[in-house]
Amino acid sequence: MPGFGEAGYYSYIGIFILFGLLMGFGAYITSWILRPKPTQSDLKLEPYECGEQTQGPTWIQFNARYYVWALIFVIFDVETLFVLPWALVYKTFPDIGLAFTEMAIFLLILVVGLLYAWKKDVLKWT
Amino acid sequence: MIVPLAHFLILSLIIFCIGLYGALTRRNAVGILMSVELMLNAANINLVAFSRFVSPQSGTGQIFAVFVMALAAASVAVGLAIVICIYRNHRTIAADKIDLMKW
Amino acid sequence: MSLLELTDKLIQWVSEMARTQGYSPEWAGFFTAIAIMLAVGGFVLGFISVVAMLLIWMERKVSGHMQSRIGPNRVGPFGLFQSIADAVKLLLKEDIAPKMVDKPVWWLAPIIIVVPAVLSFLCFPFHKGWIPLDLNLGLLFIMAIGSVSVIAIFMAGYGSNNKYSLIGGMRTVAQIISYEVPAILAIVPVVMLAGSLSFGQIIEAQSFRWNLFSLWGIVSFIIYVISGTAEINRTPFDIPEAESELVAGYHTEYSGMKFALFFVAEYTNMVIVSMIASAVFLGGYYLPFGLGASPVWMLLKVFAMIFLLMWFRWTFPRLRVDQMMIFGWKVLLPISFANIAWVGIWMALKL
Amino acid sequence: MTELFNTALTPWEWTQLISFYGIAALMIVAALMVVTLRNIFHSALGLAAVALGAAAIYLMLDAEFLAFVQILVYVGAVVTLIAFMVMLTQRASHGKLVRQSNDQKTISFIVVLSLFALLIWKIPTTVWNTTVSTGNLADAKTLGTAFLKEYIMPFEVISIVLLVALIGAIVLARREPK
Repeated sequence: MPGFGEAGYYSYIGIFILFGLLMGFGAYITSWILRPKPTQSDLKLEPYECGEQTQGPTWIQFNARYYVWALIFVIFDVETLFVLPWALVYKTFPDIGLAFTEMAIFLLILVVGLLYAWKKDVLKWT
Repeated sequence: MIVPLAHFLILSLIIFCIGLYGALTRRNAVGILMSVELMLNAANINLVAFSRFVSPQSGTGQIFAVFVMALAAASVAVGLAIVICIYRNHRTIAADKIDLMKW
Repeated sequence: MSLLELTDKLIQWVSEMARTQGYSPEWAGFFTAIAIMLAVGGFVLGFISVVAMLLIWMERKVSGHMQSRIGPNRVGPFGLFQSIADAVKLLLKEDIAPKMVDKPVWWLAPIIIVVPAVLSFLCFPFHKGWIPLDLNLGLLFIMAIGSVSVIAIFMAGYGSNNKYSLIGGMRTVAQIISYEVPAILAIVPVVMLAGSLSFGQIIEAQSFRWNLFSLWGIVSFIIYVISGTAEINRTPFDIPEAESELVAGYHTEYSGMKFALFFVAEYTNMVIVSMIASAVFLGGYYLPFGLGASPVWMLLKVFAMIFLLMWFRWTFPRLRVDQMMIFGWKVLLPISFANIAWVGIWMALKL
Repeated sequence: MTELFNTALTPWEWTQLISFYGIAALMIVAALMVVTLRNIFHSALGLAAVALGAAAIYLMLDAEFLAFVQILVYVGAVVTLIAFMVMLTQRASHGKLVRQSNDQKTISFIVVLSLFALLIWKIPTTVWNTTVSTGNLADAKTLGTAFLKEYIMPFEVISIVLLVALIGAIVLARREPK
């Protein structure tokens, strides 16, 4: 890398993270300096649930369907981890037929999983 | 590369030990799975560090790290599904309460 | 002259100067490099603030005109300073932290959602060679950084200790993750053809012919725009913050500057989605058929894409949750697989 | 160790050293959060922090692809999955689990400490067979080529592993409709 050198290349990311934090904390600090700070009444600090009294604990149990979606997502996210390096070399790889067949088998096996999920109706909202 | 290889290994060792301790002692089943993830992450740091210092051009360690990541994701998916199953049947996720197989 | 060459020359010049003055040239070069990074970062931060304010004004103006209203017109010419007035108002609001919130989590969530939004601008292709840092895997970088905001949304939903927030957060995350896979798969054909994930090289590959000018390009573009709209929770995919059901989704309990940070992040993400769509499918800073290149085209394309997203908002009614899930997994995902296969076969036959 | 500080370092090397130890310290703190915190959601956030730190370490080791994929898979997917799981079982996590650790605390601590002592003694004294890098380092394209050459079999097998994991997890997690 010209200019920054090997180590400087990634320092850029660090600098930008610092800028992001600066933006967040800067906003907090300016508003902390400028905003009025009245004493808060107890009623004002109730959770906002459209004026109703809060019923029961917030941290209720959720349906397992969220978990199943996240599960399918994890599997397909991991799949992209293998597809991207393959896509990078696909054009230049000498034996393009092999490259195509390999990925076709890989994706077909995963599509079987998708079809299974489809068949078992876990992709539905019920 | 100014940081020596040994320091990467020591970092990964510390995280591995923390993960191992968590996996052995946590009662919450989800916590145990998270500790296992910590151990796998530590192993990955090791693999990548060796890849960079020993065979920087072939990248063998990186390839193994990719496979470890895929397997970690698969294992956590199945592990959590088992936890859901246990939770449904026993209404608990405390690992030491699940002792039906002991007797 | 590109940004990197300029940096290189400046660093060399400063190092030479330091050498003649008897200082360490290495440290002088180091501080110059840091100063350049800080300058670029400052520029980007300014760019983000200006664009976010402009977009808030534009959103209100566009919605106004689409509904035969005028929109904001009191503060400044054409109501242009409306966003500044809004920002001042948010800045001066008192801070309400409801009791029972999970303090550290609730407090950190707005900051964590802003950092990835700023970080994504690291790869914003302003012009040929004028990309703050043209990472080799820039596209993957932005996709990866974007997924950090999922954690921030979870934190906001969980930390608020409010059922609306929690349900809204869960729905948002479910929606984002359902559409992330099609979004990544939509750009895979582009990567296959360009052989690179860096913005510079992907745009260079389109200097004559945009990726949009082909069947697979149109399909990929449509898939990407739909998934992008879903990922930034805009109508028709605004189930997570459906006002009529969930108050405001995961940021119900936030007020003042914390809410403003969520707002800025939302508009910044809109810019990023538009930027990726323009850079990857619409040729970035290039006009088609070698008619020229300029940063103006890049910005125009980004704003055209944003206008498209705003247009969607007033054209399509909100989808139901089940329709949204079915559309993501059963329609977009198979089409993107088929698209990859089609491009693969086409390339194998051609090469 | 000592020879490290006897040589004059360039500014970028200082940056690298300082950021390495800073990130390492943050990762260790986050890892301790994962295993000790009572609130399991906070532990999940600690895991996300460890994953981000590991990504930074990968960047430092010039494994760009791995770093970004780490964020995509761990922070974006695995931690999300765990967070959904936390939401699903939180009635059990809140309140009922008063004790966070089981009764093997002491013995586990001794086991872990002895493993740690052994390795911390062995690692610095071992001579590692390191090479100085010349020429191109491995990048994403190297990985892609390797997947198509030497590692073609594991590549296909991993898809079967993913398929089995998907089907198995769906079977386990899904409640049979009555």
